[in-house]
Amino acid sequence: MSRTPLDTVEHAAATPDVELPWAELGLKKDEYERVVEILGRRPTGAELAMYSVMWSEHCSYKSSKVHLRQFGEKAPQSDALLVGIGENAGVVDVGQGYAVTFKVESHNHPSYVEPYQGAATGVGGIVRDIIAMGARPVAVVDPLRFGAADHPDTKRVLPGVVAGIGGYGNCLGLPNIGGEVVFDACYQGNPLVNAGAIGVMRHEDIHLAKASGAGNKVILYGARTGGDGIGGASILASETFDDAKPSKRPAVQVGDPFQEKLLIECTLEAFREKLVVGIQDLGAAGLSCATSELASNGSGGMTVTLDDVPLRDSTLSPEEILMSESQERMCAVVEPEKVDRFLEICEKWDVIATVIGEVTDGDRLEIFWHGGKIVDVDPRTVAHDGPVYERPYARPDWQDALQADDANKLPRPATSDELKDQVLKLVASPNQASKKWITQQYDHFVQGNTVLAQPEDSGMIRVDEESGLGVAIATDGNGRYAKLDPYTGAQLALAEAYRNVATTGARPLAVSDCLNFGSPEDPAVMWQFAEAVRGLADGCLQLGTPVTGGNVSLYNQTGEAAIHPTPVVAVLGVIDDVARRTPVAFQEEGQLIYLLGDTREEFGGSAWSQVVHDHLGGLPPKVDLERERLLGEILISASRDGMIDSAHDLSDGGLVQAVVESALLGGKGARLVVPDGLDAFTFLFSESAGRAVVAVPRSEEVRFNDMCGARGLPATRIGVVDGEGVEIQGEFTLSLAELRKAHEETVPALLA
Amino acid sequence: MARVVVDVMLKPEILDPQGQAVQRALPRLGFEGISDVRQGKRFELEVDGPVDEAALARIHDLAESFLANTVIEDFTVRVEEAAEVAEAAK
Amino acid sequence: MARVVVDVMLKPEILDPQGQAVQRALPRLGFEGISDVRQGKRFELEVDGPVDEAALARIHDLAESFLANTVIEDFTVRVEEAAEVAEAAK
Amino acid sequence: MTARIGVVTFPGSLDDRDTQRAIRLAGAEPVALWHKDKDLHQVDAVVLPGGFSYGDYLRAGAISRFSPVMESVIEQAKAGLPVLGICNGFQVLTEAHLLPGAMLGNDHLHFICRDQKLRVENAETAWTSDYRAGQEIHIPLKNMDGRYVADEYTLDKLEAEGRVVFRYLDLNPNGSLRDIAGITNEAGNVVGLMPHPEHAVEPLVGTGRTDGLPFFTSILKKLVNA
Ligand SMILES: Nc1ncnc2c1ncn2[C@@H]1O[C@H](COP(=O)(O)OP(=O)(O)O)[C@@H](O)[C@H]1O
Ligand SMILES: [Mg+2]
Repeated sequence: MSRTPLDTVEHAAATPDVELPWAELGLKKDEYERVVEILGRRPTGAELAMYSVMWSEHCSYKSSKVHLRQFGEKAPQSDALLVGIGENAGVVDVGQGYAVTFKVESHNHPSYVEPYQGAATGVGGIVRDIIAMGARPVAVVDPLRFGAADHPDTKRVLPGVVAGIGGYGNCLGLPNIGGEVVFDACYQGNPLVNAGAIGVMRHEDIHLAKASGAGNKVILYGARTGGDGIGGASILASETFDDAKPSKRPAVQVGDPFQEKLLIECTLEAFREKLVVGIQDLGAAGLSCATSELASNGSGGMTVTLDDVPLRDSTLSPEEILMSESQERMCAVVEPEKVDRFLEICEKWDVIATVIGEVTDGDRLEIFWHGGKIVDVDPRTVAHDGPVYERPYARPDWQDALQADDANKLPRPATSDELKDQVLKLVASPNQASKKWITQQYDHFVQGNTVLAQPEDSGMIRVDEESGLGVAIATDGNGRYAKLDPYTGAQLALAEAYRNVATTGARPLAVSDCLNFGSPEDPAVMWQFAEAVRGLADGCLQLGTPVTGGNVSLYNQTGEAAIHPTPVVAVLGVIDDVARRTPVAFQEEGQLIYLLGDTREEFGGSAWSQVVHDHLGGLPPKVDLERERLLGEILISASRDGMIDSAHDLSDGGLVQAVVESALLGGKGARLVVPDGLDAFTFLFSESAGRAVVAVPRSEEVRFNDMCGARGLPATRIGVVDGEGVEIQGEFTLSLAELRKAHEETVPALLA
Repeated sequence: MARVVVDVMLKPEILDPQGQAVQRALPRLGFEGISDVRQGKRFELEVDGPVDEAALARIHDLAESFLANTVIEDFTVRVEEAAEVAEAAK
Repeated sequence: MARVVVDVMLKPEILDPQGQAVQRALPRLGFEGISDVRQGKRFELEVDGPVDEAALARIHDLAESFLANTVIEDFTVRVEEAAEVAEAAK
Repeated sequence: MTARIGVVTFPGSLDDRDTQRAIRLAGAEPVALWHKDKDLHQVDAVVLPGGFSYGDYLRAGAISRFSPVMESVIEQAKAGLPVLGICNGFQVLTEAHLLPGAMLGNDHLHFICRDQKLRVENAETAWTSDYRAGQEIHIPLKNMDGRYVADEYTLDKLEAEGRVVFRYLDLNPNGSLRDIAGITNEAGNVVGLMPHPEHAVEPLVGTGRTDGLPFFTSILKKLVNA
């Protein structure tokens, strides 16, 4: 009954005229011809399966590669970078012998189709990247974007996504310490589910994805392989290649966080005993990816016997096994004499582990099935020599009109009452409202090292109990800004994440990103992408924070309508002693509130323009990265030297949003005075970058002022922590109760 | 009043971690001879009025659009006989 | 090989928020006339060998001690007829 | 001499290391116990920690309850060994029938993580003697299946015998009957609760409160003075 004859390498060489379904597998004609050229013959079905998945946009970055190179070319000199772009995740030195690895990834499309499982397996995937570097995962973050808050489909997608992220992350024992929730009609049908993870290790524990040392064994461990996510390969599995019946294989995977938890513990135990030479997680493209990457990054070749792969479904064809995206699997390279011990540890944790192959001293990746050789390739050609596209890009013709539609000219509130109403409307708007209903579905406390979690400006984790060493992370992105100007928008995302980290007292060290865009085949989208990458690379160079890795998600669009260009940036920082961290909440009545930075009339892309006028136009706020750096230094010094007791960065919603949040969190009000030279409206709603509000104990005021003065950072005393409400002198007062109701009732009312 | 039962199970090709966990525990509990366990959901709907073709068709729609996600799950709809109900209540 | 189905439902006196959530959503989805919804679990056990009295008794024990927590749940055990299996597979 | 307190690790336990840290901070010696090992290694008390043992598949605690280590825990708990079940540990204790009732999914159907206010109702158990009866404390709560249920007779009996150890205040976070957050067995040596005292032992992390430390000092005093 099996297909005869098996499509071996030999058979392929002897039957050059057999037509393969390369187009159905997503390859272009020239790509297929390139495969034939590389092999010097037609590929076998199994080889075609491997090339097609590895050369897909998702795995090969073929549209984005030419731009992403800038992250390397423009990388700032940084002593902190231990492992850069190209590995599963970047690694940074955080001192005292510790290294930290972190990365953000997308799971957008699956989360739309099956919100719970799509989001859950997104968390699972990013966590395996972290383990694969040798680190213990210590926290996750989840930047999310959904369609309009009141759209019925948002009510289907959001609760499922949140439950999935929580369901998986909570079950793994990873505290969720930050993220974003943004609503915008542009994400309708294309929600963005990005997930990030951080891991901690000692320097000497860093592991890389490479197979070296002839004779070393390749061990596949974790879940059995099933027919998950292999739509295309089923065509190859069918009786004849042209009998392309509809796939019965699911496009969505179901995650098993329990299995992943066992995988973490057993991998870490194997690391502790120094049993692992190289390691790779199985994510997109499954075994095709793991074997070709391990082999091409190492010194030798590799042979794999596919018959030895433990299966969940015995009917799977070899092509399907190679393409399967079954979750919770890892691949380790282990010296022969250590194999027994490795298998023992797996057994201890009830994890299935099987030797499936061996490192050779050749340079080929050879895969066998039922005794026949079905793959014989140079692994580099699969893993690294995918096509590279110079896709055409062009500034869209509507960009000028969009920028000319100046938000600064929108009608402003005419009276104090109107101003007050707009403040209430702002803090109650879905994007500015409290996300507690969502974030309380995540465990913040597990592992016992969470110093800061949402709704703080950055999440912070203690790394060393003795010294108090800690790391902080913040993720930010603003698709509205990026739509108005993708170059500036990307830099604003970077600036905001950088500022968020510094606001909590940590020193920003490095960057990861997740670039969410529409179709690269649209020159306008490609221009947005190119501009955003250029902006981010330039910005990272200027701030001295290298990009250590990230992820690109394209084709986020429905028909002609692309999402707003949405570069999400994660900044990682370090703090020498977490006892010095600065929280958002006002701590003590009587403390002086200072506004740091310059406030200009900048309303393009602002929350105010969206909430009050449903408007998007003009230019986003100006970026001044030198100012961001200076602001960061002041915030870090002030925290270290105990000059401030709370701090909050200013971003969407402007000053009033920040002050309301600090007041509500601390349960203490604020009395504010509009500073000279500003009108109340601009003071409250402007979104000028490079700003923060801090609360200074009276005893520290002179010292703090001197420091800001000496370094040339504008610091304006704008009020005092006091009372039961937020008062803008001469304008209005809103009680904390009123503000709390407005801020906290919106999201539950929409979703609960 | 009648009871309609909707059973929702993960498709056979989809991983069922719950069922697997149950199955793996069986030997420890001294149960042998069970080669596979799948765990799904059972919904019992109490329907006012007669359960005619039309009503069943509507419940079928409900199952398809809401009770199950047909990307990963299969479902069946059936009317529970009064006898069965009595039996189950025992 | 035969299939034995164990249905586990919360006891009637125990609050079933999942069932209630489904029921509350029905009017929004345009479904009227369903007066109550309860959600439980369905286990499908593939049994090697014949499902005789003895085998069923053992599965009954399994359900009682493990698949259900009888402090809060009731259960039923039944052999699924081949016909039913075929029907469900459609 | 200090007390040795065992902390069981089941597959899927999450707060085991945190519990060990809390025991250490209280001045006792934590001893790691493994679910496949029946031997309790002569510990003076046992904590079943929080987490998702076996993924909480089937029902929270249902599979762990049948592990080898639980055979010994059940046997020795009946003979008076102090046992504390936190969250998943509490679920294991009810599944093992060392404590009456059962735990069900939260009535709002969501996982919930919050700083929870509680009242200590019984300060005489092995694990609560460093509290005062009536004392109000804040302990982090984080779970999916935290709804305590039992029949009326059992609930009345628990109340009458003073075996409700903690009650939720201000907000019942999961629909637990009679706001019950924690209970004890008749002898007072076995205590289970949903909130996580091990996450309230250091001022710098978690919620920044230390209201959970008395759990661990209570048992230490009892064991050392015994
Ligand atoms: N999906 C989420 N998961 C975890 N934390 C979140 C999520 N969404 C928002 N948060 C947290 O809520 C707080 C407020 O979010 P946001 O307003 O986006 O912060 P900021 O403007 O400072 O970047 C932050 O602490 C953020 O980490
Ligand atoms: Mg912030």
